[in-house]
Amino acid sequence: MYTEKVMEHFRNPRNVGEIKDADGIGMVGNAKCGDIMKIYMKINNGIIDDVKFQTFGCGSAIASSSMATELIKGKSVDEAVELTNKAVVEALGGLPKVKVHCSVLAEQAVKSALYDYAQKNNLVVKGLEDFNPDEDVHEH
Amino acid sequence: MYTEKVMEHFRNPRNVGEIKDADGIGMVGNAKCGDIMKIYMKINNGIIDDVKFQTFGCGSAIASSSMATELIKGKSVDEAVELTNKAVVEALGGLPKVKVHCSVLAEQAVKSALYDYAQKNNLVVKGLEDFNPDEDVHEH
Amino acid sequence: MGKKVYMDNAATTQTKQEVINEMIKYFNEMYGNPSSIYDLGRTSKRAINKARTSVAKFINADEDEIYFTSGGTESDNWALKGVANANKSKGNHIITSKIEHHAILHTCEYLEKQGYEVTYLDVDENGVVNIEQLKESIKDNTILITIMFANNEIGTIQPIKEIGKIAKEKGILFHTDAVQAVGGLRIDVKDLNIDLLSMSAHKINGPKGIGALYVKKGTKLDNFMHGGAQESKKRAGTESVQNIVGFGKAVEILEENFDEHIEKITKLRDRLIKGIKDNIADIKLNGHPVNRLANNVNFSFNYIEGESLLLYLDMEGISASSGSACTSGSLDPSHVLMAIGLKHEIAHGSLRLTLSDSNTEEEVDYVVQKLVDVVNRLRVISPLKG
Amino acid sequence: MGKKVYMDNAATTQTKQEVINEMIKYFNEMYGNPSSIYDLGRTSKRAINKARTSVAKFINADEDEIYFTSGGTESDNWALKGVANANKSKGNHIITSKIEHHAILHTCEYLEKQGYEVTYLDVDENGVVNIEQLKESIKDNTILITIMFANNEIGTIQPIKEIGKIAKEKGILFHTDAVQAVGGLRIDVKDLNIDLLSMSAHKINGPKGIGALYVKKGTKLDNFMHGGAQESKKRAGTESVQNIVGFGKAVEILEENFDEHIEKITKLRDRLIKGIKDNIADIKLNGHPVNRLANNVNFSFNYIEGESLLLYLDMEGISASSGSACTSGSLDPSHVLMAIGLKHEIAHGSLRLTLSDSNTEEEVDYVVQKLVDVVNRLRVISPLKG
Ligand SMILES: Cc1ncc(COP(=O)(O)O)c(C=O)c1O
Ligand SMILES: Cc1ncc(COP(=O)(O)O)c(C=O)c1O
Repeated sequence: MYTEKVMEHFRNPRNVGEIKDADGIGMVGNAKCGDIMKIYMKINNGIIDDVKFQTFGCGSAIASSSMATELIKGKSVDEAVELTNKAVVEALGGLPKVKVHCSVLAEQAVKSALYDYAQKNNLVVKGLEDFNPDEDVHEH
Repeated sequence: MYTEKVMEHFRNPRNVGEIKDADGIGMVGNAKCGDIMKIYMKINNGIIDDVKFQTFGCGSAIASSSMATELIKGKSVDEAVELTNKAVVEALGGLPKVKVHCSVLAEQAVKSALYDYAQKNNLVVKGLEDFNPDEDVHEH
Repeated sequence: MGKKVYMDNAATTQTKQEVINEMIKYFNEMYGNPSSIYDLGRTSKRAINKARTSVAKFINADEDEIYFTSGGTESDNWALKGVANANKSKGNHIITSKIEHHAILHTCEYLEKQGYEVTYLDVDENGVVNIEQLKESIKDNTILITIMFANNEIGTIQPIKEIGKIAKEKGILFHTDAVQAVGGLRIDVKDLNIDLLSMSAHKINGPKGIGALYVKKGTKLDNFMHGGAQESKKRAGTESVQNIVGFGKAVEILEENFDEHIEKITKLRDRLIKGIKDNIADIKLNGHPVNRLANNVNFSFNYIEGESLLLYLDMEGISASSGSACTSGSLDPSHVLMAIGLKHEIAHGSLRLTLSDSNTEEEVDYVVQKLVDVVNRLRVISPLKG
Repeated sequence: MGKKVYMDNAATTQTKQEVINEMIKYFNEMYGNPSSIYDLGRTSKRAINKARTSVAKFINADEDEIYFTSGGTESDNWALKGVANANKSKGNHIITSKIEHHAILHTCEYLEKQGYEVTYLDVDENGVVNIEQLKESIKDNTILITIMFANNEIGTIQPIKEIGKIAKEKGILFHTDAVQAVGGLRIDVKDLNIDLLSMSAHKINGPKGIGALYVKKGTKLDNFMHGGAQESKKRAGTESVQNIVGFGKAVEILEENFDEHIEKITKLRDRLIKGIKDNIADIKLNGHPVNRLANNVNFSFNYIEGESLLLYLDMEGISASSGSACTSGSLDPSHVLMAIGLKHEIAHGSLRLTLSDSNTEEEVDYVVQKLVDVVNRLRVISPLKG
């Protein structure tokens, strides 16, 4: 079902936890659908120094969160904004079709945290102009 | 499916054959339904001295013919007329439901031969008053 | 490899060695078609009739009231479509419940498309159907009541005797899906006024892909599988002789030590429930506290999601099941957990552990211990806890 | 006990030892439910998908075009009812032949009761459907043509490619019951324009109670078995994993030595036909002289009846079949033998011998020898001969 990479990230998720004085926090998904992701970021000089996540969700949701945080850790805000769900899926070596929405959720969570950071700091981040943090990624 | 008695009579049918100068011959059934029985009798002084049969039909048809001829051999015409299909079934230790018509056929074949004998000899045989040798025993 | 603990016996069971031993000779020794009249065929015919006798005896039915099918799903499809079709002139209304297996619910939906009307009864928080609502739902055109004997997810046992009595009084046919109940409690179709009952072998240590439908003599039921004259012309298709033989044997084994079997499983179940309750906070036992299947344990663990739970348990060698949507590829969690009133996020965090008499106390304790760890780990990751 | 010769392979076959060996571990070792997400479940899932690949490859279909069913009968029921239901808005006319298996004919009769219209094509004296009549029968409301690939009684192979072409030209769905054909000739569903095709494992040395329906991608087909999400939500019911694995293995074995297998059986068949023709008078070979299944021999013996013949052969250890009514409990002989124009009494005296590659020349000669005796004995008893 899941690739070895997915299972590895699920078994040993990287960057689990909270950041108390985070510069940006994003939370997406809803409990109804069975997945919620919350991402915390510490950003210094436009660089994501630290990132942590908390996820309520299935194996691929947890693995996607773990992978997404890994992919943006140490990156600049501008680079992080460009993270796509596709990149997450690829880095995980693929996801089952019915689980692809988990990677979309991860992308949204990252964007959501960056958006929060931008709002708080009155910044305009290229690529977040159209971002709506309250959008639901599930097609019900 | 068949009792051991049926199988025994089927394996070794008694009284198979023709009687060239028979005193009574009866033939019942039709090829359409897959069973035809022909019974030949040699009758002396009202006693069935010899009886033979030929049958086109299934295992129970052959066993029923064999048993019926055994049951009437050496009997008087009046006794033979009283042979019922039930007696044949009982003597065979039973027949499957869908095969009971074979025993009816055997009863009819015996009656038919006796009827032929009566006709040829201008006799009235008690029990054959209502007998119609052309009646079909199958309920189509 | 580490420890292996199978606790998903409501999903399917291991085929018992004695069952396999019985089946094996019907593969390449006694392989005749039961419809054939030669010796090899008659041997097969006898074998399936022997199994039929065992199955019939087990539920106090007559032999000629048992028809073999390809499983519980076919039995359910046949019962519902067959009754609906055959009783069209009488009416087009069917009563069922909201917590039936999909084999019933999706068949009902299909029948709705064909012009039938279906009432889906509510259940209370323990998963028991509402008898008052049932009585009120009965109309002149009601032709069938179909209520499962015991639920596959939460184990709740329905008041079947009461329902059977109501159905009988009103002259309505009564079908029950007893796929989960058959291994868990004694069933007497005559005493319970059951007209049709579905069974499946693979839930009671028999092979997969074989089941039966009990049809009370005189019940108006159209055929579902059309073709050859097998099963007294009621269910066409060359009989799965080896599977039928296995089904028969599984029933015989069950019958032999029924009370012992149930007692053992009940003890394990209660130990498991106690273990979980004593060691994990923020949980809820789903299903009826007393009227539940001997082998069924179903808990919701707040703040966590079922699939993750299952996967972590799998890593510890534990096989279990969940009512979470993520295990089925849909988004909504189990309709059963919704029907008993659980909130979505709670339903997502449910775990079903179903026992067999091969499980041990040691295994139960192992599962509790691992469950404590795994629930803790997932709660640490969860944004909901805190 | 004496010699045993099984020559009723069209009725069912012996499950091959290699097939059993493959199945056995899916009973009590890898017994997981394929829908379960833990290791044991995923193992079962992989096993059925491996079998799916083998079956697909065998008829040049794609994997996702193969759905497992409980046998040939279910496949036929599903194809016909599923197409009829799903294409109601297009029309209600179905074309079939007079010599189909009862799984087709009785399903057609059921559909007629539901308001569908069915044309039953005639066949010629060799059992070949009338292509002209087929063309003439096609109407604007024709939604399905279902013609069997090869006949189970007389072995006649139909002009499937021609029929497929006609169906395609007219935009009508084409189903073929290939239950008997699968083991006897190479089938390429793409080349033959087949939209739906029925198979059954027990006719090719696989287990009983498992089959498949090939459904070309994009074919409008309603579900027949409603319930769980198995088989891509197209066929509900817990998969008979062990049976599916056995089916897959049987196909693999067949594939491996297909040409060799067919050549061997054809040789045996021709030796048997020659032996019977050379030694028994007043007989008729039924079915097509050339376009017939490699394993099928069907003769009518004048003056005698089939059941007696079978029973006497059984006493000599020979298992065979007949189209006589008496073997089925009905009064009319086989509809197939009637359709090719046999007189009743001739049809009653028919014998079908169907070979497998386990049969030997020595067995063939033994059967001929015993047949001579038995036919003689029965002709002596017969009132028709003389
Ligand atoms: C209550 C219930 N009904 C029906 C079924 C379907 O039975 P089967 O898997 O044999 O088709 C199941 C199990 O899957 C079940 O638990
Ligand atoms: C041509 C044909 N179609 C369908 C079937 C039915 O297949 P099954 O016995 O697997 O249900 C058979 C065999 O019985 C057959 O020979």
